[in-house]
Amino acid sequence: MATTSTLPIRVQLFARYAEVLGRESVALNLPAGATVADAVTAIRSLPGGTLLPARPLVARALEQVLPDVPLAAGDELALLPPMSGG
Amino acid sequence: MATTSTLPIRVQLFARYAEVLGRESVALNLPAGATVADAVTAIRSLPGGTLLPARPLVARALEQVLPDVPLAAGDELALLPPMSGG
Amino acid sequence: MGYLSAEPLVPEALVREVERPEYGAVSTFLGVVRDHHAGRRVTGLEYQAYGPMAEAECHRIVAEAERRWPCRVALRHRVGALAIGEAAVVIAVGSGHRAEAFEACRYVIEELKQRVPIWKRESYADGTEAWVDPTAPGGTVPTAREAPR
Amino acid sequence: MGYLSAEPLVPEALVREVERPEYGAVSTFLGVVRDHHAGRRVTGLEYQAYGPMAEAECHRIVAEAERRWPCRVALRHRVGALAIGEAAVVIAVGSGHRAEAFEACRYVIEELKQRVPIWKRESYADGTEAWVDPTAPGGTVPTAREAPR
Repeated sequence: MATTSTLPIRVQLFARYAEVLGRESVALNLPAGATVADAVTAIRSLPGGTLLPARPLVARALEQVLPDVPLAAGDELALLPPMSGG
Repeated sequence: MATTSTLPIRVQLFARYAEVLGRESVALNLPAGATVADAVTAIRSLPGGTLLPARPLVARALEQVLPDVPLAAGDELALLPPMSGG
Repeated sequence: MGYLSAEPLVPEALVREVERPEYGAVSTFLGVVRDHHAGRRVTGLEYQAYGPMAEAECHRIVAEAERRWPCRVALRHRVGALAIGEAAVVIAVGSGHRAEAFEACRYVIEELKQRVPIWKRESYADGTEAWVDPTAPGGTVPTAREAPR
Repeated sequence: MGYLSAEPLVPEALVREVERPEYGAVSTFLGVVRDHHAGRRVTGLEYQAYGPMAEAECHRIVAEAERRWPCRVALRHRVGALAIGEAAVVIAVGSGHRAEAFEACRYVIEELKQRVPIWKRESYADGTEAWVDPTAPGGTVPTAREAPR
């Protein structure tokens, strides 16, 4: 299926997720209509990405978002490992 | 009834109880077989004593004692107003 | 001995007393002199204690908490005259985990209020004073000076 | 802003932030770096955070607690490298009465552990290291250095 990539977003990675992917940030171009889950799938297809869970915690605009939320061009997501502060 | 006073004890008074009785300590001679309750009755018969409750908290040897506990010569009791520390 | 103090309390010092390398949690409680009580403005207060029994009772409560939870407890209660905002009581509990630290700290303050022979006399902005008495209607009983026989 | 700190935490300062003349109770919680975890000897650790979101989440938690209980909350979490015995988190809650102070303090630490994006990497006496992960079996996941792909 030919997709026109119309949805540029950026994904920040933290802690163990940044470690296993070897980077702290990834720029993605996703098809129109893509959701948070699609962004996660794209990240998991990168080298080391299978070490991430299929449904990690994801934040957008400093708040957690659910997998089925549609993305907008320019969105900044953050993939959050299980938290261990305190 | 003639009683031979064979049971010398001392009663300490604290806070409001010391105030209403105007003293911090009272020496009593109680009849043989007297209990904690008898000591309280004796204290309540002193001037100002009716301002004390009929069953105040009482301590002996730094622990609370119940009214029906028999006394021994030389006992030191303490009458304790409701506590308000903390 | 040493649960009662006529000097200002130092919460940090109590925290240090309960720190251990294997402890991950410290719960503390500070009881502070408030500026009001039962609708009256408090200007100062005095704590009196039956010293030897208060020390013994504090010791028993600390031992109970340390037996019931894996923890270490430090406890200090002020006696004498206090100003608004001064700490009347400080409790610090160190433990491996936070649940135990919180529970033991709460236990100590609740038991202290029930069992330790310490009495609070409050002075009010209108010049009157009263003994605090949780069993009395309104929570206070006038001092002998206020209610002469 | 200001809930995260790269400098050592000062519990007394947080207590002062929540003191008010009408408050009679201050409950504090200190989370301290322990010398062991899951049976391994810890020699040091590092906290990493998603800073802007951690600040926002801390702010939300504090606001929730202050809305739910009549109280004032101060909260600080350390980031960067910490030694054994150092405070990782400090919470201070001032309130009129002790029940509210204890409950709000407990609420803040429980929510923080669930919601604030901060991650702990531990170093062990045997030279290995791991990310703490409460969802993982054993509570940790080896770092990339320990488990190379």
